[in-house]
Amino acid sequence: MNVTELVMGGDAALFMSGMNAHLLDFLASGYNYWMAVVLMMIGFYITLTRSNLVKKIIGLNLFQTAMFLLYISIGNVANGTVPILTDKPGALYSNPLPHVLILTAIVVGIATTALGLALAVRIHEAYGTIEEDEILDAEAGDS
Amino acid sequence: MQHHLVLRVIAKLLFAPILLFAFYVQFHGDFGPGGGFQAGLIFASAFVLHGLLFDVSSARQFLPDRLLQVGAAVGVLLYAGTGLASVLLGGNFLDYDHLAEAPTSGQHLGIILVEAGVGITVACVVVMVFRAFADHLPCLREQDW
Amino acid sequence: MFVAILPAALLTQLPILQVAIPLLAAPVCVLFRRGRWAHDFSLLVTAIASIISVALLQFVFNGGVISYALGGFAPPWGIEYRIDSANAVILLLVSVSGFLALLQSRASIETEIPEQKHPLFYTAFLLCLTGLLGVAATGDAFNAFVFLEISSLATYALVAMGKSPRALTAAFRYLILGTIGASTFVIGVGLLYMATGTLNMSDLATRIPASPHHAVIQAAFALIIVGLGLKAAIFPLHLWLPNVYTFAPAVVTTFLAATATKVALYLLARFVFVIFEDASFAGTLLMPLALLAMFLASLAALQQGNVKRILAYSSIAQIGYMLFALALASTQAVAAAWLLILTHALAKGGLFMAVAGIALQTGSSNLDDWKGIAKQMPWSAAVMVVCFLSLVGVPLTAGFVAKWSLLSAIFSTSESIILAAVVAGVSLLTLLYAGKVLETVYLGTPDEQNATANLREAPLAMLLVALLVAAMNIYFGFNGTMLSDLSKRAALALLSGF
Amino acid sequence: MLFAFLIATALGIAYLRHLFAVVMLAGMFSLLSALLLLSMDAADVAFTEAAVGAGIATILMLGAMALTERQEKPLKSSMLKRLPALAVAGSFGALLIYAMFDAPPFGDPFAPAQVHVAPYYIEQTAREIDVPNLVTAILASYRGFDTLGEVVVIFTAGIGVALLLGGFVFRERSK
Amino acid sequence: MLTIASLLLLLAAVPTLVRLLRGPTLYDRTLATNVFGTMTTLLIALAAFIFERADLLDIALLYALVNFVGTIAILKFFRYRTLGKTPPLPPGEES
Repeated sequence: MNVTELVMGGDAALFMSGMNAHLLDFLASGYNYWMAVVLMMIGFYITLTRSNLVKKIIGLNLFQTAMFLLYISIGNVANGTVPILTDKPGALYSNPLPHVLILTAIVVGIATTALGLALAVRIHEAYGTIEEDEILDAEAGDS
Repeated sequence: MQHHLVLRVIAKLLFAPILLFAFYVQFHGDFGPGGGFQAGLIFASAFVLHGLLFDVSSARQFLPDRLLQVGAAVGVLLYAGTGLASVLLGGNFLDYDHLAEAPTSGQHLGIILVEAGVGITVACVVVMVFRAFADHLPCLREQDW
Repeated sequence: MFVAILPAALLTQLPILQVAIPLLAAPVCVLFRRGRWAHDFSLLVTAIASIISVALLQFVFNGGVISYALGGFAPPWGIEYRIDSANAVILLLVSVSGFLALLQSRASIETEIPEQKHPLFYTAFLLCLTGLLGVAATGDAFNAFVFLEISSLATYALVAMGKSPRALTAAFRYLILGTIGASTFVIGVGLLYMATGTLNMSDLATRIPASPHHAVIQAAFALIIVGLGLKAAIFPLHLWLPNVYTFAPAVVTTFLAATATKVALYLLARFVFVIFEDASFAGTLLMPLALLAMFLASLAALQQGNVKRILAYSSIAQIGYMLFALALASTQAVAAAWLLILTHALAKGGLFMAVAGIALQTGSSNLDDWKGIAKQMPWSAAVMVVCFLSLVGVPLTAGFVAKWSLLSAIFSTSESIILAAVVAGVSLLTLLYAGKVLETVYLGTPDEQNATANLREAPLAMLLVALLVAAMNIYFGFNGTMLSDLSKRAALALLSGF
Repeated sequence: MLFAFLIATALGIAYLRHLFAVVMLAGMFSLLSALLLLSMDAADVAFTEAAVGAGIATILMLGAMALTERQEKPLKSSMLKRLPALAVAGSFGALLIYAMFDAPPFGDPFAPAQVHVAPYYIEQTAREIDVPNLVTAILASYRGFDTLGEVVVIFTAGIGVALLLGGFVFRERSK
Repeated sequence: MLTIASLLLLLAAVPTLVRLLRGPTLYDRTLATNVFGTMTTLLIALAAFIFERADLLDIALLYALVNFVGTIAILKFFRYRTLGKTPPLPPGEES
C-alpha cells in the first residue's frame, strides 16, 4: 500500500494510535536536521584545526556520523516503523533507501579510517611524531 | 596474557557462540536486521577477541595471513562472479532473476551468494587490518603513559 | 571496426564490462606471487579495457546514448550506467592512460617499490582504474560517490608508496581533504534526494525544476561543486595536489596527472550542465576562480626548483583553463574544455613519462641536478620539448588545437578581447617555466660534484612509450579534426541534456 | 535528550587532549548515534554503526595509538590562526542551515523523498524479491551494484593497509 | 511502564557521561564506557518492546558483544599498551 494512500485514505485509527507518540519517536523530533548540522560543524572544525593526526581522523568520523544522522532524518516517516515487512496490515514503513545508502557510507567511512590510521602509524615511524606542526617543521628543515 | 585465566576460559567458551551468532546474522539478514557486512564484522570480532587474549601468532597457525588475503579476494570474486554469472545466463549484470527458474528463487539465491561474498571479504579484511596494527610491538615508553 | 566483430549479445553488455573487468581483475591480481606476472596481467586487463572503451566510443557515435540497467531494474529504481559521447571520451582517456602508464613504468616500479609488494601495488592500481571508470560510466549520483571513493582510497595507498617519507604526509593530507570533499559531495546528493526523491542523474534533471525546495537545491549545488572541486583540485581547493604529484611513485603521478582530476571535472560538468542546467550561475562563480588559478599557479610554477613540482603547479593552472572553458558554457567552449582535457592528458602524461625516465637515471627530480642532461639523454629531452610545446599551445602540436578552439570560443561567446588576452598571457607564463626547465636541461653545465657524464638514456621500454606519446602530440597537431570532432560531440551530448 | 548527549560528547572530543579518553568518547558517540538511528527506524544502520563505530573503529584506534602517541600536544596555533577554520566550518553550517529552513518538515510522509522512488521498493519487494527485510532487498538486489562497490571499498582498504603496514609481506620491520 | 523505564535509563546515563568527560583517572572512564554500553543494550531491548519489533533484540545482543570485546581491548591496552603480542610486565607488577 502506498504511503500516500494510507494517510489520505483516512486510516484514522492507525494515525491516532501513532499520535500516542512513543518515547523514542519524541526523542527524534523535528530539530534533527539542525542538530545534525551542529554536530557536522563540530567534526569539521576538529578536523581542520587539530594538529594531531589521530584527532583529525576522529573529527572526520564525527563529521561523517553527523552526515549519517542527516540522511536517516531525511528518510524518517512520522509514526513509521522499521522497514522490515510484517504481517500487520497497513503498517507504515520508514523510507528504506537512505538506510541502504548510509550502510554503504558507513563502510566507506571505516575503510577511510583504517587507511588513515595506517598512514598515521607510518608517519610516526618516519618522523617520530604525529603532530602536524612538528611534521611541517621537520619537512621545512628537509628541503 | 598468561595470567588471566578467567578471561581466557570465557573467551574460549564464547568463541563458538559468537561464530554461531555470526552465521545467524548472515543468513537471517533477509528477515531481520543484519546481513553479510554485519556478519563479517561479528566473525572478525571472534578472531579479534581471540587475538586479544592469546597471541596473534597462535591464531596464525589455523588462519594464516595468506589465507586472509585470498579470502578477501574470493569474497569480491564471489560477488562480482554472481554478477557475471547472471550476464552469462542472459540477464544484465547482477540480475538475479536469471539464476534460477523462478525469478524470486533466483533473487533468493543471488542475495545469499552476494551476502556470502560480502561476509567473507569483510571478515578477512577486518582480521587482516587488526593483525597489521596488533603485530608491532608498542613504541610507547613508560613515561608517555 | 571493433563493433562489427563483436557478437551482438556481448555488445549490449559492454558498458558494464568496461568497469567489471578491471574490478574482477583486481582481486585476481592479489593471488599472484610474482610481481612480473601481476604486471603482465594488469597490462592485459588495461589493454582489454582500452579496447572496450574504443568499441563503446564507436557504438555511441553510431547509435547515440547507451543506457544499461544494472540488475535489470529500470533506471529510477535500479542503478543505471549511461554512456554518451561526453563520458565515452573520458572512459577512453582513462583506460588508455592506464595502459600506457603501466606499459611505460615497469622499470621505475621495480626501483621504487619493494619486490614483495608488487602484486598488491598492481591490485591497488587496478582498483584505482576501476573507480575512475565507474565514476565516468555511472548515471547514478550515489554510485558515483562509491566509485569515487574506491579510486580515492586506492590513490591514497598508491601515493603513500613513494620513496620519500613526505609521500606519507602528502597522502595523509590528500586523505583528509579528499574525504571532506567526498563527504561534502554526498551531503549534496542527500539534499538533492531530499528535494526530489531520486538519485538517478537523468531523473534528477527532470525533477529538479519541479521541486518546490529551492534553497535545498541551491545548497546541494554549492556542496557538490565544493566537493568535486576538492577532488578536481580547482583553485583554491588544490592544496593537496603539488605534494601528491611530487612524492608519489612515477607511474602513479603519470596516471593521476592524466586522469584523476579530469574525471572529477567531468562529473562536475555533468552536474552543472545536465542536472542543474543552471550554467550561468556556475559561470559567474567559477570564472574568477579559473582565472586566478591560471595566473597564480603559473606564477607558483615559475618559482619551483623541482621539476615534478613545476609540472604539478602547471596542472593546477591547466585545470584552471578547463574550468574557464566550462564556465563560458557555450557548446563551442565546452568542446574546447573537452579538447583541453584530452590534450592536457597527452602533454602532461608525456612530460611525466619523460621526467620519470630522467629521474630514474639521475635519482633526483631537482632541476639543479638536471643541468645539461640533454647530452646524455637526448631522446627523453626531446620528448620533454615536444610535450612542453604542446602544453604551451604552439602551432602544429595537439595543445594548439585546444588553445585555438578555446580562443575562438571566447570570441564567439563573449567577444571579450580582455579574456582572450588573459588566456594568451597565461600561455606566455607557461612558456616561461617551460623555457626555464628546457634551458637547464639543454644549456646548463653540470656541477662538478654531480657526475652526469656516465648517465645513460632511460630504459628502452620507457623511452619508446614516451616517444609514442610525444608523437601523438604532434600527430594530433597536424590532424586535429578527429579530436575536435570527438569533443564537439561530447559538448553536444552534455548541453543537450539526456 | 540524545542529541544533548551527542553534542556533549562531541565537545568533549574536541577539548580533551588525552587521546585514550577521546577514543572512548568516540566509541560512545557512536553508540549514542546508533541509538538515535534506531529511534528513527533505521535498525540495520544502527546495527552496523554500533559494530563499526563502537567496535572496530575503537579497536583500530587503540591499535594505532599503541604505535603512535597517547597524548595530544597543546595547540601551538593561536585562536587567531584558527579563525579561518572557524569561518569555513561556520559558513558550511550556515549554508546547510539555510537549506534546512526550506526543507520538507521532518517525518513528513509526503516529502519528495518519500513519494517518488521509495514507495516502489516498499510495494514491489514482496513480489519481485520476496524478502521481508526491505533494506536487504534494496542493498543486495535493487542497488546491488552499490554494495559491490562497498565490498570493493573494504577490499581496497585491506590492500591499502597491507601495502602500508607490511602485513604479512615483510615483518622484520616491527621495532 | 516501558517508557518510564527508558526515561530512567536515560537519566542514569547522565552521571555516567559526566564521569566519562571528567575522568579523572583512566579507570573511571573505562568503567563509565562499559556501564554506558550496558545501559545502551538495555535501552535497545526496551525499544524492541516499545516498537513491538522482536527483531531489534538482535541488535541488543550485538551491542553486548561489541561492548565486551571493546572493553577487553581497552583493558588490554590499558595494561600492556599493545593489542598484539603481550610484552613481559615490568618487574614487581605481576598480577
